[in-house]
This record gives sequence, C-alpha cells and structure tokens, in this order.
Amino acid sequence: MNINNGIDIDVIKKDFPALQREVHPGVPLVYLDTTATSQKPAAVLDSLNRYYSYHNANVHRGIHTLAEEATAAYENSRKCIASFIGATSEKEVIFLRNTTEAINLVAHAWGRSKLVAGDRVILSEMEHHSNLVPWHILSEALGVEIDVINVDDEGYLDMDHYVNLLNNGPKLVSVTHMSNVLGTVNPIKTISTLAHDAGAIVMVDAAQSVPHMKVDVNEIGADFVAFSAHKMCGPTGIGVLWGRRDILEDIPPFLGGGDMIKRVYLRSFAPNDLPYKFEAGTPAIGEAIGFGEAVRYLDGIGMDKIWDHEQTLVKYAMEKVNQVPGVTIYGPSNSQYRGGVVAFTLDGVHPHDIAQVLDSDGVAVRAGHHCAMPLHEKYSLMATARASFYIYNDVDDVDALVDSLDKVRHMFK
Amino acid sequence: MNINNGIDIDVIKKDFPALQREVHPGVPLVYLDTTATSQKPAAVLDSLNRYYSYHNANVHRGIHTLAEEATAAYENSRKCIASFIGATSEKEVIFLRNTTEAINLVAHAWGRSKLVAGDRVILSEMEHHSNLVPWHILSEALGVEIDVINVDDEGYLDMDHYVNLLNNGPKLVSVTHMSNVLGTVNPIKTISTLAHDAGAIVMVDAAQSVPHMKVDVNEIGADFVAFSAHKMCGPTGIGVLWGRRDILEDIPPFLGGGDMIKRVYLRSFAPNDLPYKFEAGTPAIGEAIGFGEAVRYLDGIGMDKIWDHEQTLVKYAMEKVNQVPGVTIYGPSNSQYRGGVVAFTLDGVHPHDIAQVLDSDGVAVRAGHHCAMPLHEKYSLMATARASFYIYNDVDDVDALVDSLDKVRHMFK
Amino acid sequence: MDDMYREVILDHYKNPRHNGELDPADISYQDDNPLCGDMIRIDLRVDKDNKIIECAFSGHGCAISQASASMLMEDIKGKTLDDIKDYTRDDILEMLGIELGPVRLKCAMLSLKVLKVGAYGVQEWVED
Amino acid sequence: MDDMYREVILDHYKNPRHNGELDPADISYQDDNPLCGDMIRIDLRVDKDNKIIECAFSGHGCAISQASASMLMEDIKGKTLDDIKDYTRDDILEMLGIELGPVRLKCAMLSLKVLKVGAYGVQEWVED
Ligand SMILES: Cc1ncc(COP(=O)(O)O)c(C=O)c1O
Ligand SMILES: Cc1ncc(COP(=O)(O)O)c(C=O)c1O
Repeated sequence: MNINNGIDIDVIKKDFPALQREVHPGVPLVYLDTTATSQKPAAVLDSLNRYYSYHNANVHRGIHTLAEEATAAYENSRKCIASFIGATSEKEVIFLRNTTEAINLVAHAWGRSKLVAGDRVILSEMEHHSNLVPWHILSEALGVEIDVINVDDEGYLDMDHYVNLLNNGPKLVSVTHMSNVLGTVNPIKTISTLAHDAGAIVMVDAAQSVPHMKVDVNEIGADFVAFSAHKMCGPTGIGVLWGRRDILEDIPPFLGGGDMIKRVYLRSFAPNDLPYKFEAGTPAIGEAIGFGEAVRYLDGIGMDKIWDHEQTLVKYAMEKVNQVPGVTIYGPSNSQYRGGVVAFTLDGVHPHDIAQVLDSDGVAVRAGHHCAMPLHEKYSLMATARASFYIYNDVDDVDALVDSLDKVRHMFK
Repeated sequence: MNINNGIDIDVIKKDFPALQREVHPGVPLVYLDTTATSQKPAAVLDSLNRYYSYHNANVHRGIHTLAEEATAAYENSRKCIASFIGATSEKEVIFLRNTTEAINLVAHAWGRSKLVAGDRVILSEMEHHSNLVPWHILSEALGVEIDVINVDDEGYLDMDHYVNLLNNGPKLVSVTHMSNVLGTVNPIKTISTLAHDAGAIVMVDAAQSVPHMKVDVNEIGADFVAFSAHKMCGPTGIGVLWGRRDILEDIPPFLGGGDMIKRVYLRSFAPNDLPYKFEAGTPAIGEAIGFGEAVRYLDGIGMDKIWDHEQTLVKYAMEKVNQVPGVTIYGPSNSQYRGGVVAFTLDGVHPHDIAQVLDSDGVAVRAGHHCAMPLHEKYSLMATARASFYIYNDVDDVDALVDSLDKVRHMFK
Repeated sequence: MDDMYREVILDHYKNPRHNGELDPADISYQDDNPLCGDMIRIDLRVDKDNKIIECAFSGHGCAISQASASMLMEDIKGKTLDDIKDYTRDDILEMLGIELGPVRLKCAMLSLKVLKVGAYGVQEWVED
Repeated sequence: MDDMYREVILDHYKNPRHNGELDPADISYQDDNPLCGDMIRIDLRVDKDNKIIECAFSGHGCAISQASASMLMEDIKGKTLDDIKDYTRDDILEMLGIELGPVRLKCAMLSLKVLKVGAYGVQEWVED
C-alpha cells in the first residue's frame, strides 16, 4: 500500500500507460518532468479515441447526429472546465492551443486596443518566456514600457519593489501564479488586490498552478487566467484563456475566420458572441473533449488532496536531494510556499550531463533554462536540472532520483 | 467488390471506425460531410494513442528518452508532410492549429511588417471566411484596400476581372485552391504566375485541395500555402503553413513564447531559426504526429487515385441529384473543374430541413452558408445543403443521398 | 424523422397562422439567425391593459422556425404582455412536441426571442 | 550510460587538452548554444601554408561539448585549414564513440561549428 494524503499512488500509477513502460531494457520509467508536460491517464486517451472513432464531426454549424454529438461534447467540456476554475459562466472560457497563445491573445486583443506608447506593464523576473516575449513584441510595436518585479535570493517576489512599481500607474500586471523553476507560489490574491487598487488589470499565468492546486479565478481576483491541458493530464494542442466577461466583451477579436463571426461581407464582418468571438476556425475539438475528461479525472481525486500529496513529496525531495554533496537547490526553502518542483545544480557537473546519466537509470528530469533565461541569468546560472512531481509520483521516485544523483556525483568526481 | 479507379472502397471503409456505426437504431452512417471535417482511419488513432501512451514528453528541450522520442516523432512528421507537398525543406513547414491560424499568421507577420495604408490585397468572392476576415482585420488596422475577384454564374473565377485588378499593383493575392461550396478548382498556377508578374506574392488557401489531390507547393508557384489536418484524415488542432524560406526568414515572428526564441532578456528577445520562430509554446505534439500518420495513409493510397475516385463520384452524384425535381446544383457543371463537393437547394424546403430529414436516414450533409456568406449572398441564397465525398464514399452513398432527398421532397410537397 | 416533422409542424409550416404584417402595430420587432438566415418579424396590437388583441409574424426560414412562430402566434393571442414574460424554452418545445439539438433549438427559439425583445427589450432575453 | 560517458570522454572533460587562449592568434572565434549555455572559443595559429601549428579552446559547458572540443583540438593540430573543410558530424561522433540524441548532438557539434565558421565564415556551416 502506498497511500499518501488519502491518495493511493499505486492505483493512480496504473491509470497511466506511460508509467508501465521501460526506458531501457529492465529499466522502468521514473517520470519527474511533469512541469514540462504531464503523462496522460487511460481515461483521457479513451475519451480521445471514442470521440475520433464514433462522434467526430465539425462543431457548431452541423445538424446531423455526429455534428450534434461533437458540439455537445465540446461545449460540455467547456462547462466542465468553467466549473473546475469557478468561472461565473462558460462563456468566459476560451479554447486556445496553450498558455502561450492565451497570453499572446491578451497582448494583442487587449493590449493593442487599450494601450498606447508610454503605458506601463508589470511583469516579474521569474516569468516563463511565454509571459515575457508577447509583451516584448507589444512593447516594440506600441512603445509600451515594461517594469519587472525583482525576485529575491530565496526565490520570492520582492513585494516592496512591486508596490513601488505600482506607483508608476501600470495598466496591467501579468505574473505567474507558480514559477516553473523555483516552484514559488506567489501571493496572487494580494498581487491582484494591489493591482486593482492601482487601477491595473491582472493577468495570471496559471500554467503551473491550475494543474496542481484548487484555483478559483474569482477568488484570486484575476481578470485573465491562462493554462494548458497538457500539463494537467490532458492532450497537447489545447489550453484555456479565462477572462472576465465585461473585459472580453469590450475588446476586439484576435484571429479572424470561421466560427468567430456573426456575419461576413466582402469587406467587413461582425464578430460573434463570447466565447466564439475568440475561437477562429475549426477548434481542437477532440483535444478540448480530452481536456474535459482530464479535468474530471483530477476532480475525481480532488485538487486539495493533490496539493497536499505534492507538498509531502517536495518536502521529502528537498531534504533528500540536499543531502547529496555539492547540490544547490533554488527557490523557497519553506515547502509551504512552493509547489512540486525542485531545480538544482551539482558542483562540477553540467545539468545536461546530470539529466543524461539520470536517464540511463530511467529517471526523467529536465535540464536547461526551462524557458526562464532571465531568471537563470539573475542567479548567474546557464542551466539547472529540474525534478517535478505529480499525483503519480511517490517517495520511491524521489529515492530513485537521489540514488542516481549519487552515481552522477561519483562519475564526475 | 467495390473497386473504383484502383481503390477498393470496401477495404477503405473498414479502416474508418466511424463508418461502422449506426446513427439511429438500424440506420448506418452515410458520411457526406468531409468538406467540414473528414473521418479518421484507425491507423491515425493508433498513432495518437501510441504517442500519448508511451512516448509523451515535451519536445526540443529534453534529454531524457521520452523527450528524444517525442522530438524525433514530431520532427519526422514535419519531414513527412514537407515531402508530401513537395517543399524544398522541412524548415518551411510550420505547425499551427488550422488553415485559419495559418492565414492569420500571414496577415499579421507578413501583412503588418510589409504593408502600409493604401496597399492592395486581392481576394475572391468564393473565399471561406478564413480567407476574408483576417484581411478585414488587417484592412481596419492598416488601411489596406481589398479587391475581390468576381465569380461568374457557373462558379468560376472571372479571370478577366482578375487581370484588371492586377493593374492596381496589389502586394498580395490570396485565393482558395478549391471552393468548399462550389467545388471549383481554380487555375492556381496561372493565378500565381500572373500575380508574380504583377509583383504580388501569392497565398493559397489549400484547405480543400491538399486533402483531395496532389499539390506541389513549388509547382503551383505559391509563396504561402495553408491546410488543416482534420480535413485529411488527421486530428483536429493541427494544420500547416508552408512558406517560401526567404519570405519566412524576412518577416518577424507572430506569437511570442517558449520555443520560438533563441535568447530572452528582461526587455527583449532574439527569435529562433525556422520553423521554430513561428511555433510559440508547447505545440500540438500528439496531433502533429497523427497528422504525419494521416499523410502516410493518404500517400499509401495515392493522391492521384483519390482525385480520380472523387471525380467519378462527383460526376455520378451531379447526374443523380440533378434528377430530383426542384433541385438546383451550384458550381461548375463540368466535373473536371470541380472537386467532390455538391452544394444544392431544393425548391420550397429550407436546407436545414433537408439536412434534418437526411439525418434520419443516416445521411450526414451540411446545411448553411458553409462559412462563405458573401458567396451565398452573391447567389441570393441564405443557405445551401452540401454533400461532399472522400476516399471512403462510393456510389451506394450517393444513392442513399438521392433516395433520402426524394423522401424530403414528398414530405414537403 | 417522423418525430421531427410531425404532421402538425408541417401543417403550420405549409399553412402558417397569423402570417403577415400589421400596419399600424403597437409593437414591431424582427431579428434573424445569421447561422442559417432564418428571419422572423412579429407585429403586435395591444389594448390599454396590454392585452394582445392582434398579432402576426412574417419572415422566412426552415420549417421549425416558421412553424414555431405560427404556433406561438396562436398561443399568445388574448394574453397580456406580462404573460409573455413567463414563456420559456420549454413552452415552445411543448408546442412543437419534439426534441431538438443545439442548432435547431436556435431555429425554434427565434420567434420567442423576437417576441420577448420586442415586448421588453434585450434585457429580457437570456439565451440559455 | 556507460556508453554515453566512456572513460575517454570523462577524461577529456576532466583533463581538457589544448585548453586556454592563444594571444596573438591568427584566427579566433566563439559561439554558444543558447539552449543550454554551452560556450566554446577556439584560437588558431597557422603558418604561411595555412597549416595549424597551434590551437586552443576555452569556454564552458557539458561534458560532451567540452570533451569534443578537446578531442577536436588534438585532431586538427598539424592539419591545414583546407583539411578542416572535410570534417563532418560523423568525424566528431567517431571521436566520441557514442550515439547522441538531437539535443546532445548540438552540444557535440558546437566546437566543429565554431572551428568551421571561424575558419571559413558562416557559409561553410550547414547545421544538418
Ligand atoms: C476553403 C476553406 N478554407 C478554410 C477553411 C478553414 O479551415 P479550418 O477551420 O480548419 O481553419 C475551410 C474549412 O472549413 C475551407 O473549406
Ligand atoms: C509558468 C509557465 N508559463 C507558461 C508556460 C507555457 O505553457 P505552454 O507551452 O503550454 O504554452 C509554461 C510551461 O512550459 C510554464 O511553466
């Protein structure tokens, strides 16, 4: 028995086909790379297969049975996700490819219609490239100014610095709910309240929070929230932008084409209602349906239990990894403020070499800048190795990581 | 035996799980809605399932075994599609969500960097909304002028009008290779040559051509070509923009985020090389892999055979449907210039009612404006019913359509 | 199919009741469903107690949209504008006596939408 | 793993040959791999026949990138710049004696890329 915080990990592991495979002959997979993308439970794969095998049709415009079934399943998935994040209406849930596209949509549709040269946008030093580059592009196009909240040595946002930056009268604060490198969980509700008091709207990059904890979009006080299915047991190619209805209604569409229109003339068009206004062309129908199933799977376990389980694991992992001589772990030492991510370096060994040797033991970790070059630069690092955890990991996985790390250390001594 | 132009349709039908199902008790599916989206062969579903079950990982940055496998499969799919369309290099093949996103990318990245107020873009009256609205948005943003090639009563582009419009010195000609309503196959090579002679570049909406005929991007002389996997046996959520390398290298990126960068600083970034420069964030990895499998499936049958088969079917369908009293068929009467699409109306019966009654006989057709409102307006129509064909259809399917149409006629007499 | 196009629906479609326009009318409103081009206009005459003393619809579209308009006209004649507030989706579905998928539901509801928005303005109409 | 980090690779990594900078040098070039931060600089001194009489590399990065640079230096000493044109990906893989996935391949090839671009300009370098 392998029960942790009310979750039977042995049972969960069996739900994931990938966790049954061997990486090399006789070497089973120890998957510690969920922060990059999660594995998928059979229930999600079955839902994909069922849709494509028996209900596949284009949505919204069809009258025949398959089209009605596909539309119902697609829209049902939207409702399911809306309720999962506490959205007031499913009209606020826009299906896009991923977190990245969602942030770009806000930068384009909201940014280009609401901002002018000299307006300020606040980001932070711990942002993923997805929450930096769209604003760089906007800044180049419009002359918008970017302010960046400092991150301190322990990996927390410098809230005093944030409050100072708010004095400049920003129009938008866009920050990550949880860092994909440091694991830091930011005080997003406080950030939102302060931003709103200063007259700014708030975009939250929730790519790493929605998969791992209960997130209620209204409770955290955000105006936009973005996340990706593939990091939370769902397929690739599908993600969500949630936005406050009044704001979504107030901004122009982004991509043009089928489905996002009410009427089209030869030289003009009238946009459709929410959420379709922002969904141009044939959407990722099968993937949206699979996403709904993933949310149902996570809900079945319980987001609070998932969070508690990961807390236990990351605490254990930090203790054990710290005992490996030469290791430095980045991010908060208090696991209460961090999710299930442990980025580290090992003296004298490049993270690529760490990942490579770990792979020979079946332990899958990431090595690199994890799409957070500015953060790595801040800590004068070229790269880190990163182990991350999910519902299907247990202490044995952590032990496998640590054993393999010891091997790395001896090899490179 | 059910062999047509060297394709054994009975064997093909078995490849598609959806075609084995009943729509109502005892009523099998007759799927005539491929123009909206095609059904998927088991081979493609298996490849999706295999990827998600055993090789799922994020691509490009990973060192562990799964990440290498996923990257290899994803890039292999790109190569496969590049060769399918005769691209000089797979670096010219950009994975996006669908045709719509591909056209929007060109309108944004190329349009906003190369066009200024007063520049002209040529479209046509038979365009899908996906090849209208992105240009409307561009036109609103930049003051670009839109010219529209007339379509004549038989559904052909008015080439004299086109030549006249070219005199205005357009910067871009963007037209569909094949109409999703009329079935018209446009003389795309001639269109390209004339456009290039006039100094314009050429974007081809190939959403309806690449699935049904051999398209060689260099031979047709296009600069950009867009198509969607879901219309050619592949999954939803994945499509391709092919672009000429020198043009793609010359224009700025569109969406910003992970993967499309080489370096990121706090306030600026350096874009990545092709094709990654245009692929921001985690791509639709599983779907791209499924797309590769779909292309392999179609290649295995042979695009020339597929085209011939559809020619035979559409000729037969036009004859038979025309015999139903009160029917009007739109588009070229010479099946040599049309793909496997038959849009029609029936006197005194709204197309929605046609589609509904047909569905009760298991016959799935589309009814509406098929995302081509301006074309319908041109013919003073609110809607048409549309039957469309693919490799898995045969004359029995056409007969089922015609039998059911007769029933509609009697009901509404 | 027999379900979908019950005799009564086809009858209302082929022989619409209260079909035409009222001139003058106290209330006139029209709207369409851009997806399929269905169009419905409704004209009402009401007395001082807001009772509907005459009503008519015009327009074009599929059997479902036209039949439901025709049935709705028969039903509201003699009712008050206040009564109209209570009409719901289910009332229309009950009149039609069939079940409908999401696309056809829009056809069926068009006349109710036109009626309610005409009588009370856009606020009254909640799509679902 | 034993394959991946053969003794000889670890040895070159821990005890790099021709490590350092040449000042003056006839040819100096450096580049990096932004994905992982590997950096390699190569300095060459050539005689009048373009024969490499001295060479050195410096930089930082993973074992694969540094070991391949070290091995490459040993190999090119005494060769001519013309000889360098003939070096291919396979030569590097042969020196290393291992197979590599796409990410690590970039690490392994960095020194060859720096050498070729340094000697002949960007045109000479074709990534794959
Ligand atoms: C001619 C044409 N262009 C563009 C599209 C849009 O394709 P998608 O919805 O996959 O973006 C379609 C399909 O509906 C089409 O038929
Ligand atoms: C914090 C954070 N933001 C954004 C992203 C981008 O997500 P995606 O690649 O799915 O767009 C990621 C994942 O890589 C992430 O960890």
